[in-house]
Amino acid sequence: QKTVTLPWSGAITGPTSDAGASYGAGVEDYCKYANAQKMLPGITLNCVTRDDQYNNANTQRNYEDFVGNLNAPVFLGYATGGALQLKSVIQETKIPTLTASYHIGIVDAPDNTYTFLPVSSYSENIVALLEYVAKKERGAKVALIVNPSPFGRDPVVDARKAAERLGLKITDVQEVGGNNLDNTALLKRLESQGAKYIINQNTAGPVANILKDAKRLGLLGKMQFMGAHYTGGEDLTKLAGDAAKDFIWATSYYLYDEGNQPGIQLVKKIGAQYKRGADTIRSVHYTSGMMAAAIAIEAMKRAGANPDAAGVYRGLISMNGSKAFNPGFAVGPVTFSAKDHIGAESLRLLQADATGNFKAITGAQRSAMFQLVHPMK
Amino acid sequence: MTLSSPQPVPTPPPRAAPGTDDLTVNNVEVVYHDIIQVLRGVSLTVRAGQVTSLLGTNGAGKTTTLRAISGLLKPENGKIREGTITFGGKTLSAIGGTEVVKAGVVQVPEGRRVFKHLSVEENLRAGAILGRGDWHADLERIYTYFPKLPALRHKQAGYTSGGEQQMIAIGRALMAHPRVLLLDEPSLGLAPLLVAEIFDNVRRINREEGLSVLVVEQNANIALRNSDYGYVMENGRIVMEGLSAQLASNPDVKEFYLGVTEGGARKSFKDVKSYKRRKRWM
Amino acid sequence: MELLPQLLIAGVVIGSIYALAALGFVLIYKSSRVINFAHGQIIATGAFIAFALTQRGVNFWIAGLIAMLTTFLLGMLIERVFLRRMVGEPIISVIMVTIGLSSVIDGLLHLTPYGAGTFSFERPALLTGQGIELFGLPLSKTQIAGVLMALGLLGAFTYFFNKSTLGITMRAVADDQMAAMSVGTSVERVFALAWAAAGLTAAAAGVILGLMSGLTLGGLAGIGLKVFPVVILGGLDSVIGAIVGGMLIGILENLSAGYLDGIVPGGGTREVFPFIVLIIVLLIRPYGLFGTKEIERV
Amino acid sequence: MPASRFTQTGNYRTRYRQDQTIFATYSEQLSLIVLLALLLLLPLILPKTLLRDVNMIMIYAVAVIGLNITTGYTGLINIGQAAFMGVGAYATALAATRLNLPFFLAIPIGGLAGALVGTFVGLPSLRLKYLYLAVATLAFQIIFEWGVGHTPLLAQGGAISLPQVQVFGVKATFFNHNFVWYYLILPVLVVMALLWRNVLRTKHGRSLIAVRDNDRAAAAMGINPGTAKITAFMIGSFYAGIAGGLFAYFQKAVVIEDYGLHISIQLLAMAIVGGLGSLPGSFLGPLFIVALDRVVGNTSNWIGSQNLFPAGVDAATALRPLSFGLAIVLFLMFEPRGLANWWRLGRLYFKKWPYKF
Amino acid sequence: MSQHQRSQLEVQGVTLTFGGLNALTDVSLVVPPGEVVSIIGPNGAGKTSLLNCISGFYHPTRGRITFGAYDLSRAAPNVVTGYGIARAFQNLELFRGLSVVENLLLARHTHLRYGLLDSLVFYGRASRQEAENRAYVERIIDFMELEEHRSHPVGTLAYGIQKRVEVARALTLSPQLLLLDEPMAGMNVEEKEDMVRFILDIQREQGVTVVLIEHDMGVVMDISDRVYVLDFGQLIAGGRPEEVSADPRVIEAYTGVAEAGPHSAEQAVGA
Ligand SMILES: Nc1ncnc2c1ncn2[C@@H]1O[C@H](COP(=O)(O)OP(=O)(O)OP(=O)(O)O)[C@@H](O)[C@H]1O
Ligand SMILES: Nc1ncnc2c1ncn2[C@@H]1O[C@H](COP(=O)(O)OP(=O)(O)OP(=O)(O)O)[C@@H](O)[C@H]1O
Ligand SMILES: CC(C)C[C@H](N)C(=O)O
Ligand SMILES: [Mg+2]
Ligand SMILES: [Mg+2]
Repeated sequence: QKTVTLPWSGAITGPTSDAGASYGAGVEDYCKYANAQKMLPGITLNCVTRDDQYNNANTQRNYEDFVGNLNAPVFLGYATGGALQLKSVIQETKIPTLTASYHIGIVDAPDNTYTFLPVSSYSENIVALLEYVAKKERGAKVALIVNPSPFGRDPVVDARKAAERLGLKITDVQEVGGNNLDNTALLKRLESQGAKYIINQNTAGPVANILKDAKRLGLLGKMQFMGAHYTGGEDLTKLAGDAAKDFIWATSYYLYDEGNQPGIQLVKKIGAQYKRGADTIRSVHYTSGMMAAAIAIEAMKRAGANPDAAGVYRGLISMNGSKAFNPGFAVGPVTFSAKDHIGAESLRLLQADATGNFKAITGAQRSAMFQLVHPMK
Repeated sequence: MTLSSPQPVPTPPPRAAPGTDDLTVNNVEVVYHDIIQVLRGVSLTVRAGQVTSLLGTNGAGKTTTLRAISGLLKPENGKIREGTITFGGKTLSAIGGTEVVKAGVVQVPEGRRVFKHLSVEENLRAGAILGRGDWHADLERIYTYFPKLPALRHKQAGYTSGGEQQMIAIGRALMAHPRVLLLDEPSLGLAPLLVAEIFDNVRRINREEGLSVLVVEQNANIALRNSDYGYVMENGRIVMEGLSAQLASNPDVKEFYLGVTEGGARKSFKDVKSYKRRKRWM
Repeated sequence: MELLPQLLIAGVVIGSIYALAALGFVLIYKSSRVINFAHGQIIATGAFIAFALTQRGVNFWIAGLIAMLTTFLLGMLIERVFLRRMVGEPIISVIMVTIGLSSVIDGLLHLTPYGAGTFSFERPALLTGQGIELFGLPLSKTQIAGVLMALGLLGAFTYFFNKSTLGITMRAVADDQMAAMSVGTSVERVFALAWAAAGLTAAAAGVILGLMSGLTLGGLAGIGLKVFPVVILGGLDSVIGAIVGGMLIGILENLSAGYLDGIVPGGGTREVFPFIVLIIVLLIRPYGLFGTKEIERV
Repeated sequence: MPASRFTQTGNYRTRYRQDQTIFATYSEQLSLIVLLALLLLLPLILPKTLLRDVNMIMIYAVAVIGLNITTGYTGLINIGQAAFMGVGAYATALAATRLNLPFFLAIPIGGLAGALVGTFVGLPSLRLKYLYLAVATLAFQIIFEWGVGHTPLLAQGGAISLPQVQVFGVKATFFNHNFVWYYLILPVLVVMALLWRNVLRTKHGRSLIAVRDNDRAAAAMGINPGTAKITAFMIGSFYAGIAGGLFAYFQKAVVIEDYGLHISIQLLAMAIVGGLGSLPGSFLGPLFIVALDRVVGNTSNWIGSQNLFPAGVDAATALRPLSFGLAIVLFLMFEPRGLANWWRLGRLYFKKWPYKF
Repeated sequence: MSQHQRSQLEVQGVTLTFGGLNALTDVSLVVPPGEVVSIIGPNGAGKTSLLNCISGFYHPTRGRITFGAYDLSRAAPNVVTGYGIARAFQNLELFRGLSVVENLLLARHTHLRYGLLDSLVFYGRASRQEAENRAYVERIIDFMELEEHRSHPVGTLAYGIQKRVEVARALTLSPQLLLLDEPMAGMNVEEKEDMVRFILDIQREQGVTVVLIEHDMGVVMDISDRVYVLDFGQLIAGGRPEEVSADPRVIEAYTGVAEAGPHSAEQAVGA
């Protein structure tokens, strides 16, 4: 029996830990589950989830420990900053890496041979939303509101390119971070520009505040608010309450309420088995964590008896065509190749109803435009 | 110079046994920071209704004595290690500064320390013990003693002159209706006319209100002239005491504190005793 | 062109919340020359206490009052346990204690169910429904209540410091602790009272903020930092300054979001613009708009 | 001169020049040599991950010396030291990637950039005092973060990767990274510390302390308080810039999060726990805070895995702010002079050994 | 200490206004080199303000102050110090946390002529000059009889001792002109005698010019070569001590009694 380390480093505590804790739990639980199921014959996984408090230096320290001391053949990461900072090291050490951040820069050149995104990028989320807008209303005016950080700014370039091709007009790009207590000025200005679609790349908190102010200002009917993966879900409804109504959300994952999906059934089963709280199990981040772990373990499985880094890498890039991997957590299969480093590119748009439940308004789809504006080498 | 020299300490004149309204300091020792001993067994009495003066060289421990009485040692990291201080049946050395003021003993600190950013009137009001008495009436009372102050009532105290600040400081202390007033060098930095005026006022308050006063002074002349009884302190010890008039005629006090020669003539500063020192200046 | 008046009004609304939050800073500074970095955390504590109570069925208003009372006591306790020993230490040490405290309270709140995640108040009947409209700008009842509450408390404290004996005593203590002790003021009690009053206003600010933007630890505690430019602009020891500073920062933020953001690529100028104005104002008036100038006579 | 210069218990110096020496007795000189030898051998003894922590501690120590120069010695409260580090880091990154300069030139450029910006940011200190100045530095921190985010040249805060370095033919790889950088950081730290130690015993060092204690009196001594304050900012942010340059290489890439407000606060905490205005404190503070972080990190991992607390109660997250906060608060309450004071008392004890007093 | 070319201090028509209040009104006076010149007057008369104008802490609203070839009217305090003018403050402006030695070392700042780079390496110039200055400071400590206090933090010293440190520190600047603001406040007669002796020694042996503000008329009359009297910001008298003390305006505004020779009423002990 061989022991192989499956490591994750992320924000169990500190900033964004509300997402990170669930994500880490998903990684850990799925890893344990894989051991219990003897998914990897002859191999016991050493499931290590370590807190980095959303601090890059800690992420690096964990990485050095995982790769330098524990000989991990794969690295599961978390934040945008940590992943970007690690790129050259990942390239040097040739360790396949999957992060919770779906920042497209992580898989862009240079130093991108071993970096992978489990699901479609933030940029792709946004472009898909733009496509939706273009279909609904030709020449519509759109505004972007993004988080003041690399995480938030990431999709702006691609969004501008896509909007141009789609014949949409981006009237404004605004940075809004946490503690945005009052968004009157922002919304009033967007209104005066005639922006009808407001696309957010942010975390749920700032978006919720914007929605509440929009509701008070009577703008909810006039403007359609939308957002990428980390803007929506239960976090948003909890915060924004009825102001979240009609919010359109782009994500690649299935939601807890879709109990008929095998992935969600697995989430429920594993969650119950490892005694997670209801909030954790319901969280889309728990599902995402499982997804990352599942991809890594599948790649190990494909590497055979000796899942070293090179083997895992080969396992990952073999996931395409008939050998695509479909764990059922996301709406489409995970496909990787030497060129394609984005896993489940399929995504859906969902819209919140009056009770705050998100219901799919599109089927699983890929953004055609995204491939045009951001061709992957 | 030390006075604890061969010079015999004159026997204090007979005084009546201390009454309860006398403030008595009994064999007090004070240390700062647990190591620097400053007072080495100080005993003195402030008679009810009298003005008592305390003289001494720089660093003798006069201020420290007042702090010990008023409970203000603690903020300076000082402690009474030995001895007691009593007044009106209360042991002041065992209670905090706030209680000492309530017991009727109030100190006017060295260098006046008015509240610079407060107006003159606010300075006085800050002296009133919370929830006691009518501060309006007290204000008027203070203004009768210091008739210069009403005109300044709205001026920021930080911009008043030295003499005015001394009046504010004394007035502020009087707002608490003390029975013993502790004055630390009230003449410090004051022009001669004002020194006289301040002491006249102190004397007047002492007479009119029966207020006891313990005054620390470097200006021995005016202090001895305006007090009933006096102590001289050196190096943390009381080295001499007596009725003020007696002290004033003591030859040592005359030479070192009053600057008068044996013959009674004032020595000139011009021909000071350079002989006492080695000159090593360059 | 009705954008400008709308921006101004919105600025005043948010500004009065800033002012209310700033009031707690000023109260403490005014009596003890301590800058309290933990104020945001006390605000959060107050808000969560009120929230926890409403969760258990307590009426919103009563919950708010109890929260204010609790933070009143909490302020007193903090002073007693942590700050009292620091009297006479250098200012930077005292500041650092409050930074440490902010961290400690953060940790303690994480030990409650409210540390992570987001919550919102069940709005009381009085505050639901249509508010008013000014220059075409709808204002919710919560916002109006916030402004009234802020102005009321600020007015009360202005009066208190200028007219009441206790208020004067508190200023005296800030001016010269030793001299205040010499006239029998219990400096300890004054400090405790200042902290308690700050705690009380913090809970008020916390509840209003919670109503307006939901309850997250980060968001509520973050106000502690936001309020910094407010108090400095107004002058650290001035209640009036807190009001004016709060309003100014609120308005500046809105003006920059309303006009500058359209010009600067990427926008987000509201985060920095107030700070830039702040520095310019300070260079002209080094003690803020209403702060007391140190009297320096050599 | 006493018989033995090893166990000198009093001051037997006969010339003022001897009073200037830093390491006066043989025993002090000896222990210094032993210490240096130990430091040189340390990487051979230490496990790899700990070596990384030591490197971090040393980089922070450089920044904390700088912070002490402004805040500890000159009394100008600086809540923006991390931003000065950031200036150094970005300058170093640009020098290394755009100008293709080697690290031994790129890092000093970081220092100079820090000094330049620091001098500029220090200008308000000519007029502002105490907290008003503190807020000016806070404003700089915020403007810096915002500015980086709006500058495409700086990747808007995203990563700028630094090239691998090569020293005497040895290439720094993933596996010897900490090892190589240890021998690069250590001499920088030692030199930076000694330089400041020198300044401290001269008029320049004294004039900073004078300005802190009483700037009016300092002016009466012929010291220009403005110049002194600006100088303090300049030197202090030079140190920060060097630390930032080192950090950039050490982290292999520059991203904005590494230079945020919370890092500034953490640096302040290090300076205070170590002992404000103390050189040994500048080492002990980072050592303590990093060590605390490690211990707490492990403990909270353990707590998190134990399910000791009811759901919703995040004890693991709670632990770190709790311990960090308590450490600062307790230090300030019970040892306001910081670890440096323990250091001093410890040395005193050994100096006088075997006599207790 | 070298004998510089000896400069005369001239105050010409100086007016100083604080928001409407005239602290000084059209004050003109001269301080010839080598003399002891006293300035007296009631509290709040503007004596300290005048000193502040000379030493650069305040700048006159109108008028001019010159010291030899230097114009002091707009100069900053540190610049004025560089011209050889030293000052002891009325309200103790010491470095309270530093020891007596350190306080005095600071006063040597302008006499140490090495750059920041010398400081960084601390070799050669910096090291040598530091040692020389240390020796200088020790001589002053000796002269001012501060040996027993030399390494105490000045903040803990008794008021009177602090005053002496204040004077010692001014002296350490090796000035041509020494401005002393009530250096004897809070001292008894014997201590005042000591201080007088220090001042006279400085003046006689160094040729240092002394401007003295003092309320003790005994001291002022005995040691001054020249006395100026300020009242409400105006110069009301000036001249030799015995002239001034006989001036009725001075008596009315300040002393209250005629300074009739060595026996002043002030000095007489009433029982
Ligand atoms: N806070 C303190 N810490 C340490 N020592 C102190 C402190 N306060 C006073 N001392 C010391 O105590 C001694 C007596 O000081 P004190 O102030 O009582 O003298 P004093 O008689 O009032 O002198 P002066 O006339 O100069 O005011 C001095 O040697 C002084 O250095
Ligand atoms: N910085 C200042 N701002 C406003 N007014 C001032 C300032 N400095 C001094 N004054 C005012 O100028 C006048 C003269 O004060 P100054 O201190 O010069 O008097 P002085 O003659 O030295 O008195 P003393 O003998 O008490 O020291 C006073 O009315 C004082 O209030
Ligand atoms: C929760 C996250 C992985 C997203 C995060 N804001 C980031 O750094 O990109
Ligand atoms: Mg005294
Ligand atoms: Mg004066």
